[in-house]
Amino acid sequence: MIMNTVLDSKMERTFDKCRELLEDLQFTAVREWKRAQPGRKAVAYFPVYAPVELIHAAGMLPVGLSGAGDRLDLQYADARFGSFICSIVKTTLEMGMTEHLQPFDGFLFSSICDSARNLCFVMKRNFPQMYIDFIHLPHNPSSPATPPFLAAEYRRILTCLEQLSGHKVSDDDLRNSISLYNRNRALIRELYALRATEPQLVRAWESYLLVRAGNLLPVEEHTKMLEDALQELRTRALKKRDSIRVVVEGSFCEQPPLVLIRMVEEAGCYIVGDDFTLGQTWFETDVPATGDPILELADSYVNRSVYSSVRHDFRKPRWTALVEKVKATRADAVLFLIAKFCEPAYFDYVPYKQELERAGIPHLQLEFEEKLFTFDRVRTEVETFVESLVFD
Amino acid sequence: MSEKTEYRGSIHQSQKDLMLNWYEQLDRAATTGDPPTVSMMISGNCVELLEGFGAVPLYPEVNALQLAIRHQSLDPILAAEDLGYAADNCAYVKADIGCMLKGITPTGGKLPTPTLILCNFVGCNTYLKWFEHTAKLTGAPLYVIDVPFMRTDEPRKEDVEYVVRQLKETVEKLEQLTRRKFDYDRFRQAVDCSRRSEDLWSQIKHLARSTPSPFDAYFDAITLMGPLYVYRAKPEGVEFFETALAELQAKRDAGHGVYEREHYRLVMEGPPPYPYFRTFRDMFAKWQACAVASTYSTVGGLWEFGFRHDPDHPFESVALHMIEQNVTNRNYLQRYEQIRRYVEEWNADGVIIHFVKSCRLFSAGQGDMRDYFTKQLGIPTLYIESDLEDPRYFAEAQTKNRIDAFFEALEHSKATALRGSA
Amino acid sequence: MPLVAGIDCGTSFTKAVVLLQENGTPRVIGKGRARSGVNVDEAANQALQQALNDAVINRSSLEYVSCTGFGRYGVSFRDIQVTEITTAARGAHFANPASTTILDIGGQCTRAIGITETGKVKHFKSNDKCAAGSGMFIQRAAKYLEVPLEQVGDLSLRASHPQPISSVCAVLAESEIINHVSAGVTVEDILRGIHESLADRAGSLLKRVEMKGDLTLIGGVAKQAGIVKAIEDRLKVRVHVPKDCDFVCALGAALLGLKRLASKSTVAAEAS
Amino acid sequence: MRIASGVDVGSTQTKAVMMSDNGGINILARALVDTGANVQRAAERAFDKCCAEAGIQTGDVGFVVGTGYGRYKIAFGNAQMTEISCHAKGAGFLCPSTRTVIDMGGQDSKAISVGANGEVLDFVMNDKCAAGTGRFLANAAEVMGISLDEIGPLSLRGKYPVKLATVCTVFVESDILSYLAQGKKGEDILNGVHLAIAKRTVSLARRINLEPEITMTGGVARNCGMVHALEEVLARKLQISPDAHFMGAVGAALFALEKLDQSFEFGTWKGQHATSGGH
Ligand SMILES: Nc1ncnc2c1ncn2[C@@H]1O[C@H](COP(=O)(O)OP(=O)(O)O)[C@@H](O)[C@H]1O
Ligand SMILES: Nc1ncnc2c1ncn2[C@@H]1O[C@H](COP(=O)(O)OP(=O)(O)O)[C@@H](O)[C@H]1O
Ligand code: SF4
Ligand code: SF4
Ligand code: SF4
Repeated sequence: MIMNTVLDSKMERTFDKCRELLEDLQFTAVREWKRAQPGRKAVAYFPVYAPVELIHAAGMLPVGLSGAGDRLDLQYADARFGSFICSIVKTTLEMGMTEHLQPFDGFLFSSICDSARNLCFVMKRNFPQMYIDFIHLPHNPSSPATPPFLAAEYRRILTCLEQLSGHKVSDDDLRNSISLYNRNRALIRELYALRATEPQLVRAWESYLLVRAGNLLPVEEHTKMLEDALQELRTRALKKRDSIRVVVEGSFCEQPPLVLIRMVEEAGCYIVGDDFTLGQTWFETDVPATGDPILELADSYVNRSVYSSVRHDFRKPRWTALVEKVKATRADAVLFLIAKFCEPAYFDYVPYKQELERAGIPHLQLEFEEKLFTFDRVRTEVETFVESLVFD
Repeated sequence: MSEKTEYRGSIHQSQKDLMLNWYEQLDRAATTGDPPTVSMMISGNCVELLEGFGAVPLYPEVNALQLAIRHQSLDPILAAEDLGYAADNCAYVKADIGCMLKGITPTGGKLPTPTLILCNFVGCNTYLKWFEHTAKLTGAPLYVIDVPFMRTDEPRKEDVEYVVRQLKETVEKLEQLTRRKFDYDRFRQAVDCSRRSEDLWSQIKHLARSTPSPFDAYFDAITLMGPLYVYRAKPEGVEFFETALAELQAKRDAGHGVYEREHYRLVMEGPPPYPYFRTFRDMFAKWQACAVASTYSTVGGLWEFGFRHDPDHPFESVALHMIEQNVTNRNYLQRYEQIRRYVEEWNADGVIIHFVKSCRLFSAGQGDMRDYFTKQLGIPTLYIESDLEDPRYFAEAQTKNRIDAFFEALEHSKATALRGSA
Repeated sequence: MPLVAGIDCGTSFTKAVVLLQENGTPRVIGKGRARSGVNVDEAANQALQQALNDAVINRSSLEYVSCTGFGRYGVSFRDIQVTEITTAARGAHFANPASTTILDIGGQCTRAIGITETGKVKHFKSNDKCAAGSGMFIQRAAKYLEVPLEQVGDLSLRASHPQPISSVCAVLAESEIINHVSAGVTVEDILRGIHESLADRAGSLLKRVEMKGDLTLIGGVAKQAGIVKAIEDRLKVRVHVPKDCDFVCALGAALLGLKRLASKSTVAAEAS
Repeated sequence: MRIASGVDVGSTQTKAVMMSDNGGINILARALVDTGANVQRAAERAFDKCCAEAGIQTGDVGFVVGTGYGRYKIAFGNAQMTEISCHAKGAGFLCPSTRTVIDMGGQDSKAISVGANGEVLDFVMNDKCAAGTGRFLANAAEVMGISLDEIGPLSLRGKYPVKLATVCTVFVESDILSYLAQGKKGEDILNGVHLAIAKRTVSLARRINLEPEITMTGGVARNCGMVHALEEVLARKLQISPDAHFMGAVGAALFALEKLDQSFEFGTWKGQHATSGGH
């Protein structure tokens, strides 16, 4: 595989920093943030659709946790969650049991799936000193009662967060947080757009690192990082490779190992679209920073959030959205990268597959676990898939 | 096994008759389009609302369950897996979808395409997928009642309002689809019937507090659960539960238990392995172990702790029932508490946790539950794994080994305690 | 007249073919085989040399070498590497253009592949890392039963009351085999039982690739007539075994080599 | 003097133990035979050998409890118990402080969590895949051309354990052969083999609560290489009784003694067990 040898050293440093952040199970960055601002707190959230704006507005640091990869041996969690449960649930609990979650004062879960939900309450029993809460994200977007219900739910959470931080949140605080995150998400959308148009300029694993860093950094800092990176990336002089263009679907929650993402690319794919932690954008467009901010946030989840297997909108099926995404990114194929035992992703594979076949879009299904470390088999499968598309 | 493990009274016959009658109505609906049918989940079902339209509930779970008990679930499961469903998807869904693909019904009768697919989402995210996929397959209209999960100790005012609002939208939807006017009085009467059925059901469950228990609150309770979901809102249902109570009360008063000598009293957590229902039951019968309470018998409603539907607040009480009063929509810690109360108030010796691979709602985290009961409360607890629908996950020898080892230990510690006190 | 080689570096054996294209028709003119062993490069060299000797040509006249199989990246003198799934599809399609489903049973891995009418891979499913259902299992059983590998197929054909193997693990299955032996079951019936359990496992893989029409069976195990019969009986499908069934991947690699060569020369022609 | 016996019919080896209770409980004799294809014969041979060893007549034995996977095939047994209960019971008797038992036998391994009276609190086992069992080690010994007794000591000498790509008992052979061909030392290969199994076993055992005072039982406990590898992975010392291999049989014999003890007549003992023998 031809790797570009003259990589901008500044870019390289940014990627290294991101990788360090993501691999650091001690959450040194979070600890330092707290040390630098005594009295302020950090609240973790389970991968997607968390109302980070609420945490931010309450003056705390929102941190997205996406498992522990292969960096933690399971000692306790296996006995609690047993077979047939995805890894992220177990590694998250394991982090708690091994004191890795110490820097966090709270933890938010939401109604994405049954395993994650039960995890919330198991955590509650095992870590009574932590504020742990569960957000009921609604599954009936068609009722006019839904946005007000979610707004009430957000207000309930906000009251708890205010108690935790000791900071009363005003509407202006919220609007300010919404604007900051809007800007951040807009940059990420820009990054994804760049990948779709000039895939040689930014590899998927690089973009992944940049985006995932946003889970762990204060939004202001991350926005700056993205701004700089976007500027640098555009000036890269890299040649187009002879690769097929694929959209990756199915890794919205548990994350594939970084090496696996690289391997997919090296086997001959440009990943022009993906759902790694839903690209951290969560909304298709900006959340209006006017009016009643809580209601706007709620309305945005109900009416403007990006599709995924853990969000149900019967007005526009996910499978239609996937086909549209393939067309919009001019992808040749879809690669289902599904976390082992992720039931929502398993279920959706069927209608996705049916619709892709109807639209004549080839696809390949792969399974991974975050602790995976040998990739020979996956590699053979991806290579075969690429070969079946390029050789005639 | 010569052990008589099952009580057979007149309630078993009337239960059969009731369920047969239900299947006949479904069959009629399939051929003539009348009565209207609404498919719905057992957990958090709102049959009372259907009464307002003279509509009949269609429970896909009951079909899946029947298939498994009749050892017919593997074929439809495989058919669904051929379509692309994973080995690790809930087999209830696979069996149901497989049936649809192959046109199978467990009773041989016909099943109608429902007038409305009403996804009463309570707790189980898989329901959403299930109904969404069924709607895609059949083209039937779909409406989701989003029921907020019990994330706080009490249901919130907003939760109830939200559900009531959606119930009313369901009424509108059904009025359009059935071209019938919603009969509010009939709805209220249905709610009142439910209240009475529930009261009787609750009394039945409390009979199991006697030693010996007159029935098995896991294996026998399942027989009584069909009428509870299909008929509780009808006078026939009330009548059925009156007979059942009288019969079991008489048995209790005569001091008759499930076994000649009831050696162990258990609380069961998790659904049973339907494909091996009999075999599984015998594994406990061998030890004369009787279930005095079970969480599975509360998937459709949790009435033994006092909740009743309320004809004075019909919509609100239906909403409350959906939110708060079924085990699937209650959080894990509430389930721990429920089991703890069973152990104490129903005077049990141990807890059996049956991990079913299909159902994350029930099973994800049951290891923590075991930890809580053994470590925190010091209650003997057995953890076994299989499945409620997929026969491939039942390892008979291993399960038997575990159960035997559990009772061997229980017997041993009982004996030691006895010797100590002598 | 382009001359190319295809080398399949399998887990048990390394197989090489030399292919000559005359008037647009490719033809195998030499074959070679070597034990894979530890050194992939060495085994590939050996197999290739054998094939060249077989074809009576010089190494220097080869224009292109494509490699496949699990050791494909280990061959230093390759021009291109392609996965064994792609090459199995190409080779099987060449051998039997009418069939769109392929089953490859090798030493450590069993694969089902669904292909298009032109020989492109559409779906595939493999089971590896577990010996149950692989050629290695048969090799060991043969050793136990003291039957030469070459005779396994014929013996199994002669079974009258096949004894099913219920264990899903090759090792535990061996205990079952011992029990059968001591219960007086014939070697023929045991071998057929093994072939049937292999056939059943293959069946579940084949379902995943939407099997249609006849099946092309390739890989070393295809040499055993008993497995062919077992698959036909159990899965109710007609099985076609190409001549030189274990060289199919090597052939497929060589065919793809020809293609690359052709496209390179057109590029060269356009450039000049 | 009351005499009772326990017979553990394992998949690989059959163990019999004779015990007496004379105020104090003593082991009178032990016997070990290969199970082979005829399970019933193996049980008889082990039992007879054990009687001979103890110098008693079969008629002197008051009660026989059978255990192990072939327990229902023991024609002369008075009762059967699961090997899980027996290993726990035996370990509780010989190593009273034990709270966890790791049993590695010929074709399966299990981990048992044990209470203060030697009762089973919880257990896990692998019995569908032979990866990481005694059989695996026996295969490895065969491929290396050495005896079972030698692999342990040899593996202890390894300093640079190799990494195995697979723990499948069948494929491990080719792995070992290729390492041998690469000129790796036998001790390093074996060291790697033992470590790989130890990791697998520990990850299985972690499904129960691995509490300190871990006792290892089963035939593989005789393999010092495996003991060492387990200790390394667990970062903890293991208790190994000299009777580790006989632990199941010891437990069964203890149960048999208790059944002899009339004052211990309780509950379902007789009715249940005597009739369930026909399964
Ligand atoms: N002459 C033969 N007769 C019967 N079976 C054979 C013969 N040669 C090889 N086999 C079978 O084929 C298997 C090897 O198949 P092969 O396709 O060469 O595997 P790989 O490509 O993985 O090296 C062996 O395990 C054995 O079971
Ligand atoms: N002397 C020995 N040294 C090392 N390992 C031994 C020895 N004797 C037996 N073993 C190991 O013990 C295994 C048999 O253990 P055992 O507990 O008897 O199994 P089972 O109860 O399943 O028959 C053998 O597979 C072997 O690996
Ligand atoms: S990976 Fe899938 S199953 Fe696991 S927590 Fe996330 S959404 Fe749930
Ligand atoms: S996951 Fe459980 S509750 Fe949900 S449909 Fe399946 S069996 Fe029912
Ligand atoms: S089941 Fe048997 S053959 Fe398969 S990996 Fe395990 S030991 Fe190997």
